[in-house]
Amino acid sequence: MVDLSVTLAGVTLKNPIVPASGTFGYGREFAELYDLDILGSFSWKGTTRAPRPGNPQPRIAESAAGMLNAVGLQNPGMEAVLREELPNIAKIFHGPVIANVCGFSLEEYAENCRMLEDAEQVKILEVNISCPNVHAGGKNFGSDPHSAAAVTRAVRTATKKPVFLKLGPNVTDIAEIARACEAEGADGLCLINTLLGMRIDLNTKRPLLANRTGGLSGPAVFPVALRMVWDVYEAVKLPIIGCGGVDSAETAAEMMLAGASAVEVGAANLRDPWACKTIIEDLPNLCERLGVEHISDLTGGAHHG
Amino acid sequence: MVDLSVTLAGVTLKNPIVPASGTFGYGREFAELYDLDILGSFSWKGTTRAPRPGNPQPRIAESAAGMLNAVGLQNPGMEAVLREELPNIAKIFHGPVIANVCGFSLEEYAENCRMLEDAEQVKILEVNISCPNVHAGGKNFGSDPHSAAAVTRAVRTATKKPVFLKLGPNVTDIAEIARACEAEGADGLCLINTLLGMRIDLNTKRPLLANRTGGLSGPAVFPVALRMVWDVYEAVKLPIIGCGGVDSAETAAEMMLAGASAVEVGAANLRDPWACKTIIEDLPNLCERLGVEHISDLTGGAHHG
Amino acid sequence: MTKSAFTLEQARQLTGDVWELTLAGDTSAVTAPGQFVNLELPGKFLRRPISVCDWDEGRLLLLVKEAGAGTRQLVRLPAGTELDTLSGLGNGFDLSAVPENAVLTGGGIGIAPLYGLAKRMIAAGRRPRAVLGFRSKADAFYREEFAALGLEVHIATEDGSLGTRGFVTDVLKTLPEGQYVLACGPTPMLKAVHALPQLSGGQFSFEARMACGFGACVGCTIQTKQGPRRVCKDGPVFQKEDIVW
Amino acid sequence: MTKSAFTLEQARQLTGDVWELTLAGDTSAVTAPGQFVNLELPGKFLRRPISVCDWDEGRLLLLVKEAGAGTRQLVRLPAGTELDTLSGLGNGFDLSAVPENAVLTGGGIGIAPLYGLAKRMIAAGRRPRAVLGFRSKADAFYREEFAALGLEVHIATEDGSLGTRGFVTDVLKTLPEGQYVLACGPTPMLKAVHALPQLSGGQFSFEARMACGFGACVGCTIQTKQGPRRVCKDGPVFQKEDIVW
Ligand SMILES: Cc1cc2nc3c(=O)[nH]c(=O)nc-3n(C[C@H](O)[C@H](O)[C@H](O)COP(=O)(O)OP(=O)(O)OC[C@H]3O[C@@H](n4cnc5c(N)ncnc54)[C@H](O)[C@@H]3O)c2cc1C
Ligand SMILES: Cc1cc2nc3c(=O)[nH]c(=O)nc-3n(C[C@H](O)[C@H](O)[C@H](O)COP(=O)(O)OP(=O)(O)OC[C@H]3O[C@@H](n4cnc5c(N)ncnc54)[C@H](O)[C@@H]3O)c2cc1C
Ligand SMILES: Cc1cc2nc3c(=O)[nH]c(=O)nc-3n(C[C@H](O)[C@H](O)[C@H](O)COP(=O)(O)O)c2cc1C
Ligand SMILES: Cc1cc2nc3c(=O)[nH]c(=O)nc-3n(C[C@H](O)[C@H](O)[C@H](O)COP(=O)(O)O)c2cc1C
Ligand code: FES
Ligand code: FES
Repeated sequence: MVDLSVTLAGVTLKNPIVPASGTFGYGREFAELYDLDILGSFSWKGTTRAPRPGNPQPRIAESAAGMLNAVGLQNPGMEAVLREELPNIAKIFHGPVIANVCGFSLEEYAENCRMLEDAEQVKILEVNISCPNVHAGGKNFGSDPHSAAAVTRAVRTATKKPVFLKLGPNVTDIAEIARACEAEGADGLCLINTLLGMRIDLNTKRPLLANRTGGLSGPAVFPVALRMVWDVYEAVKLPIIGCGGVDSAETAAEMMLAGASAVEVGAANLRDPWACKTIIEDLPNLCERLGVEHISDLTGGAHHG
Repeated sequence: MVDLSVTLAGVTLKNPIVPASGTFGYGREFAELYDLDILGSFSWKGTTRAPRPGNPQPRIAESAAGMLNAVGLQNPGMEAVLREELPNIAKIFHGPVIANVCGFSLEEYAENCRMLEDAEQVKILEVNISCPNVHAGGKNFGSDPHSAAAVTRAVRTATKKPVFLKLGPNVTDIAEIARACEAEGADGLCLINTLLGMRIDLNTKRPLLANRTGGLSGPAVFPVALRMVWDVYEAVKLPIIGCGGVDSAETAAEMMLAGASAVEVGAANLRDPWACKTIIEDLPNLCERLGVEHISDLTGGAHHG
Repeated sequence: MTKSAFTLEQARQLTGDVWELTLAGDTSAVTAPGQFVNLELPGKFLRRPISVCDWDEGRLLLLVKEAGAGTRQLVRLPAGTELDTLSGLGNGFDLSAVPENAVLTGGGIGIAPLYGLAKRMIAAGRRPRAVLGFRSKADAFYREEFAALGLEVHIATEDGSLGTRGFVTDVLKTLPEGQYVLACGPTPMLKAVHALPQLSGGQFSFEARMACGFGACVGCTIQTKQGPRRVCKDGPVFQKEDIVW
Repeated sequence: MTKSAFTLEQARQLTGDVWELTLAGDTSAVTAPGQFVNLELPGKFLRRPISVCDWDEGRLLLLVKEAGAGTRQLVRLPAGTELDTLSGLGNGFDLSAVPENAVLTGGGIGIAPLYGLAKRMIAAGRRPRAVLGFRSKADAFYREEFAALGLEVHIATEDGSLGTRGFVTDVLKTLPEGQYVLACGPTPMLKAVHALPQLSGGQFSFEARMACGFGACVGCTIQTKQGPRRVCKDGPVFQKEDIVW
């Protein structure tokens, strides 16, 4: 029997597989498909203080081995999530929940975290400072170490729950940003968010997405995500949730070997709604092949040996 | 009859399709396969002052819709290229050649450019400041605006030929770097080089590439390249050679609509040695479908309308 | 929703760019006309949403227009190809409150779901009429199939090569007030139909670029009077009253 | 080099993970044993290099070991599948200066090119011997095929379940000095064989991860006494004297 459990900043997940924010809603759609209790956790849709309608259509484009989304953080707002989603989550999932939290100001980030303080089931706050699809006056908070540090500081004092900063790949030096978050007391990091990309519609000769740019995700980005997880693992002591292009037990294992303690699966859920279930079912055999009894032994394994 | 010709900083190419540096050697292998004179130009393998053996094996890894290379600028050195490759190129290709020039210091860049001054057939110097596979004491020159500007200045004074700086995608703000090059007198820009990525070998549990990281290219990176070409087109007035993931006449057209005056094709040549020929053959029909008589009218077309 | 393999039995070309595909497989998840399936294609990351044109216990009928690389590939797959399919997606047309003689209004490939809809309405003893729009006579398809169901069919073509010259709205405009439409077609058509003074009510089937097709990603959301709604999960069919353009 | 479609005629399983594939197509570019083909696989970006085991005017014989996702897929493709193929890649074994009784030395899947090599040497009236290494008896393949060519075959298995216990080097070590080997197999085997005092000379076929397979990318370069050399274009076969480990 392989032990699939992993621990992230004191929170134990029964296995490392976590559906990524924005690809799993608040769990409702997937609860109709399989028993969510097989999951290590899930990261809910990025939630802001106020409801957001998101970007105009079209919001989705395809690319080779990947997709672009420009959803623009559509969500019902924190109050509606507390009122309507949290009680429903308690019914469909009984493990620890990761709350993906977004904001357009330091105050909003902090307030959103405070509002979740009494939400028992929320065990980790995943603070998204890297959404490429909202133009909050230029760059997002995750694109330089100072603003990343500022958000970390703001949320760190607002909550007692473990805080994981979610970093994006559209930066020159992700390790520098990771160190800035660590210095301000982050409990962990999640990476990567989507790569900024675009497509042009040859029929209209205009950008295909109404938002012009969108976030690239899916297997296409896996090597980039893996490299960033490696770099950040070398740079900080914090637990890392690896994310980006994972679509199989094998790619999940690569992520862990690069330094991830748990692995988020995003776009793969959209192509195959049962993707996380399949990955989880494949993990024990893969661990045997890799000769590990505790999957957590994979974490960072490629750095030494 | 569609007019496929394009002009880049005063240099006219019979069509916009240019095999990208590092995927076409110095033309020898492809000259055995088809008449190179169908090409707009070609960009030869990145050449340094001294010969370089390149990185240890393995240097190649695969990923979804793409590949990683860690060749590490293997090349015979500028003297051997002048002595052995240039005369051969004159036999197999009769159009303008783009010389991809690399260096590990400002002096080396300048000297390499000077050495090419008398090479009649070399019409454009493509100064590669973004190779992710050589660890010349940390970051490469292309990763911040100041060092990019410094290289531009150094080569600008060393040659009378048009100088195109080749920029990489592993940066927070490529437009800023483009502006720095423009300010120092660059005649054009080529983008993008490869995305820094890696893979781990599950059998050895170690990084697959001996160099650990490699450069990701191929269709997987196309949306990222397209977005960067768009951003740089908005930021500077210089002609842009668009590169990254192009594998068809359609994707070449998207590149031009985003702002490229010509289009480099890289990894696609490795998968299909006749890729550039096929793309060139498909362009006239595509132009008709798009309603353009001069393909150069596509350049930047998606920015207005 | 189910996920299962459907086997391509036959692909029949109907016009220059429209094909009829017959797929065999488990159709149990299809419960209403207007629902769709989401087909995985070799080498494509996203699935392709296609309306169910008609179905029985073991077969799906799809009408597919070549619109790009994926549909071009789909209609040319060899018979016997297995297609990984999400089936029974979306809410179809709601027939509970539809008047006796509703007007099925379709433009181009949008007529696909109206065929199965007409068949079921007629089987239930209702008397729908149909107004179908095409670019030209050469682009028209499924005329005999609709006629064979025994309902009144009006055709409009943009160039007048068949039926009324103009758009479906040019036919609908000639009808008295108080019409109820069940519409599917390109957005400009839906919008023009929606704006007709003749309409007392109706249901409109929308298209949107989709990532998942089952409600998870909110990629397909449109704004409605009820707030943001997912075309794939809350639609693709929306009530006239709820639609915002 | 040519690029053309080869049709998979048959895939025959030889051991738990080794298969023999027969492909039909234009083999005109294959001119020497030890050359290889580069196969495009559905959904994979890079082609897969596979040695030509044997060939005639219209057919290629390949031996393929399941080593990962691509080869797993390849050996299970249905008969009739067309494979886009770059054929006639690399320089094979150079038979001009090979002594009469050279020792063909192969480890595991590395024996593939040695079969066609043996066949041609024998047809040319030479008398090669073969030393073939496998992990165990269950992993051994092509014993009858080699035997049927009428040459002396020594087998070594790591567990001793067939032939000599140990590696091919354990067999070669028992030979007198002055041997000339034609070798193909995993790098550690090549290295061990290369180091044997028995060797007067030899040719060694190398493997490397390849992007193009035809010399364009220098992805497969190894360092030799002649300087950097591309395994795909300047090899895969290298002369003993030139090899640097
Ligand atoms: C609910 C629904 C029902 C549909 N029913 C049918 C039908 O019965 N018959 C039919 O022929 N077509 C139908 N379509 C449209 C069909 O999905 C697209 O034509 C098809 O996805 C285009 O794919 P492609 O690869 O050929 O084009 P590409 O342009 O290469 O596709 C690129 C991406 O854009 C998406 N896309 C492109 N055009 C559309 C579009 N019009 N709508 C949605 N996504 C698009 C593709 O799915 C893909 O993700 C329907 C669409 C929806 C949303
Ligand atoms: C000149 C040459 C001749 C060969 N001849 C044969 C043969 O006759 N029979 C046979 O079974 N195998 C042969 N191989 C090895 C074969 O190419 C690999 O086993 C195969 O590419 C693995 O692909 P995969 O998708 O199964 O593995 P994966 O590990 O999923 O492949 C991932 C990537 O790594 C490459 N790769 C992985 N292992 C190797 C390897 N050992 N050598 C080269 N590239 C590798 C793949 O080509 C692909 O690009 C040969 C290799 C070379 C270079
Ligand atoms: C449709 C969609 C919506 C997303 N929304 C969010 C979000 O709200 N918050 C967030 O932090 N990340 C969001 N992401 C990013 C994913 O969580 C993940 O970081 C990214 O997609 C890379 O993983 P993947 O390649 O497995 O998809 C979204 C991704 C997709 C595809
Ligand atoms: C094997 C290989 C070698 C490369 N060598 C160079 C090089 O020497 N100089 C350079 O500027 N770019 C080099 N590149 C980058 C390409 O020129 C190109 O910028 C990149 O691959 C993106 O284009 P693509 O996606 O079409 O391959 C190399 C790429 C590959 C795949
Ligand atoms: S396509 Fe994902 S919610 Fe509709
Ligand atoms: S694989 Fe490209 S040169 Fe050998």
